[in-house]
Amino acid sequence: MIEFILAKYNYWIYITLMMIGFYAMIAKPNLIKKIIGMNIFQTAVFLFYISIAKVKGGTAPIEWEKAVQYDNPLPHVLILTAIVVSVSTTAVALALIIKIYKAYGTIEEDKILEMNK
Amino acid sequence: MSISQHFPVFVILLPLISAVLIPILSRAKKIYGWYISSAATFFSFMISVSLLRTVLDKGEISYWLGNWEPPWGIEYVVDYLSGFVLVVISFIIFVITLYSRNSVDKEIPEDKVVPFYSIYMLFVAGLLGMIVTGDIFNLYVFIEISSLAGYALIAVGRKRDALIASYNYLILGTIAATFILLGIGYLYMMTGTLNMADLRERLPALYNTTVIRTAFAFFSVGLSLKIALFPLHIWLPNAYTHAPSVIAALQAATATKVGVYAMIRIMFTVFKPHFILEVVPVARLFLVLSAVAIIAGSLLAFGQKDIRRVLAYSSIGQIGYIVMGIALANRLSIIGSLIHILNHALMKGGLFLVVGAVVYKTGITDIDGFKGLGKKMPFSMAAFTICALSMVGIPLTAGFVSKWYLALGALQAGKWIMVPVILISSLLTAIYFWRIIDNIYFEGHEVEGKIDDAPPGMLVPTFALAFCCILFGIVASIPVNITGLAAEMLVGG
Amino acid sequence: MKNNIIIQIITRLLFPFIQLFGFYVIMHGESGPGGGFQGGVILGASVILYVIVFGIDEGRKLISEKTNDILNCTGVLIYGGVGLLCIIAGGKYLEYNILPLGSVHFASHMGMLGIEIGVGVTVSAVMITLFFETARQGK
Amino acid sequence: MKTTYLFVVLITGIALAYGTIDMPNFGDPQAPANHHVAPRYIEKTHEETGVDNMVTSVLASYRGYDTFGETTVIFTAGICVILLLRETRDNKKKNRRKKGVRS
Repeated sequence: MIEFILAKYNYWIYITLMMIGFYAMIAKPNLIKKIIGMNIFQTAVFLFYISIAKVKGGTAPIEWEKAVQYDNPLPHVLILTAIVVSVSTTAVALALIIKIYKAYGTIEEDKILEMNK
Repeated sequence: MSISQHFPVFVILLPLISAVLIPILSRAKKIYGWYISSAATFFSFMISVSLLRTVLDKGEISYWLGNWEPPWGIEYVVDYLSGFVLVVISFIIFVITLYSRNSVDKEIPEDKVVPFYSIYMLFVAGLLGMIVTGDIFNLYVFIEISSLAGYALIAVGRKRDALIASYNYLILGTIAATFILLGIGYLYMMTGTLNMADLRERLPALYNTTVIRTAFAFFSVGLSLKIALFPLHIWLPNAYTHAPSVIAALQAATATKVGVYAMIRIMFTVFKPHFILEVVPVARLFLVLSAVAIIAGSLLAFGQKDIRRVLAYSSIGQIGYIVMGIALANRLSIIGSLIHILNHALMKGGLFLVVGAVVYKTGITDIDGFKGLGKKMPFSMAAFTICALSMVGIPLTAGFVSKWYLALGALQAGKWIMVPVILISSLLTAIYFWRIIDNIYFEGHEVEGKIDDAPPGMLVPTFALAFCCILFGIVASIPVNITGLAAEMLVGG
Repeated sequence: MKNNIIIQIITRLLFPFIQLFGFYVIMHGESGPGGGFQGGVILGASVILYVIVFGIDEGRKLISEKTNDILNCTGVLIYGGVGLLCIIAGGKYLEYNILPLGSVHFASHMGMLGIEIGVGVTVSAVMITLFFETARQGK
Repeated sequence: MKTTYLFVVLITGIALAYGTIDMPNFGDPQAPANHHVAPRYIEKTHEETGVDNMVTSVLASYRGYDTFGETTVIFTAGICVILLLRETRDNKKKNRRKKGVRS
């Protein structure tokens, strides 16, 4: 049991991070905090992808005469794309929040919902 | 070496490159944005038709980007399924783009027209990319392009509620996309590949591992959020209500349909029907959810006063129909689902376009405000009535064909309980549309002032959609034949 | 920070070096860590630093709104253009090897460099756009 | 309401933990992810694309189209922010006038 947990410790960390982010994303009433949660949530997935890529004893996947083994380059590439997507989403979300703040004067979700009634 | 071999990639490149050119070229004149968009969507549609014809003549097309053979490189696949959906979606997009000129003039502030069209084209490129791709990570990238563009397009609605609707959509959309990304990671981890066809071959040996089951669960939840399947639909009504009319039509007619297409791809191409029917019987769960969605969507549409909200809730019900066909997973029900993708895109697109025309002329969106419009805007209202009849599923309209095939599929699968569900929901649909049509034709003249019908730039596209609703009701054999081939490919004989 | 002479001078000194480093990272992507995205962000950061120190109006003199908008699009156009060149040269989309530039490896090198530059231009321009558009809201 | 959210998050966590059971161990060289597609990227990068950095070769060449999509995403974000936040001078004047009326 202990071995099972230790052998996969990266995955446990990513699951914890993901739950934290997910909770903040859906439960926090503050719009900015939701975005912070979103970033944690997405970063957790990045950690997962990078964990797939790791090979014991491997070095960064750049050709090097002393290298015995390389890490898997493909997840790195995928996650570069996903990071860019995450940055873009955050940018659009923050722009929306600025507009919301200008229109409503607050960024607390419950107050905004009251105003909309 | 003819140019036609590059068509699969040109379908996406046309809108994408025009999205980039619009901010540069329309500095001189705002209207260039619309010209470029119309031209690009028109050629995209033409190329799609030509692709579908090639597929029907010669079979599946596979295009290797960068000439790296799959699974190492990215592959574009046009087969019966994607060819059909591609033609449907690019046609609707072309029609809506034609329509957009007047509506955008009215509803979008003048200084935002240029970036609006640019994002509009990016949205289109994202949707078309999702259809053609045969690589599961590429699918994610295009999902993100279309959804990012979608958030911004909804947020330009006139009222401030549009902002908060868009924000909520962004949060839920990001959860959905991240779940899909996670599912992709799980599949990659166990198989070492990202190509859909390759995954199909390598997965069956792994069906019993917990990793693959979790991956499937995350795909299901993520895609259900994207298509607004019933308990996960909360973002949809507000988004459709507060978005500009053109965008509401575009989102309702195309975005959810492409989401459903992605779902079909995951369930029947990446996984095999055997997986959802026997290994992990999620098909049953989806069947229940779809039945609930069909009934609940129709019931919720009842209580609404805003016409756009009625249409939004009715969309939730219609998504239920499509998912029902997927969950039954036999040849007839898949035909029903695919034809319903076509029909619902036509009908809902048409209805939202009429609403856009009413907003353009009067600014009214309340159902009560429709009183007496039948005399003031006779052509628009005629189109509305045709589309509404098709929604109900009156014989000789397109809506009847898909419901017929869905019912046949349900009987074939032995799930006869779904037949009354379809009938009850049709009845409910008839009742809530009757309320509106009654207002339009038989109530007094409440609208004051001189209102004439919408300009031809809006009427012609609306009628094109309404005409197709009738056309495909009478000449149903064309879509039935094509989707029949697609269904055979997906679930076999 | 408009009146702080030390920060102003240091920024002026650092500004070209940060940009040089940005270009280096873009060009160096083929043989070491780096690439278009990372280098583009560094380039964008140099302008953002400049604007933070000298103010938005000075920053607009450095890079006007019009140039910025056009640069946004240029990057994607370069990328798409390289792909189309490959089609014109008779290959598939983004098949660099086919480009008529002598050896296959050299063509592939140039193709990748082209798209890295495209990515870098778009990323840096978008970073600057994001900063300007949000910074202006405070006014 | 908070308990509902907590419940949803816990369900997600349990699903993820369930999925972890059959996963290959962290850093396992025998993991399937390292065997089907990846070896070609590692072994043939130099020969086929002429660059040393495998991440770059996969990013720009083998999966170059994804990167095109990535560039488009960032471009989309830029245009989205312009669409949402940019106000021309005329609009600003109007806004100021409105504010003036209110005060």
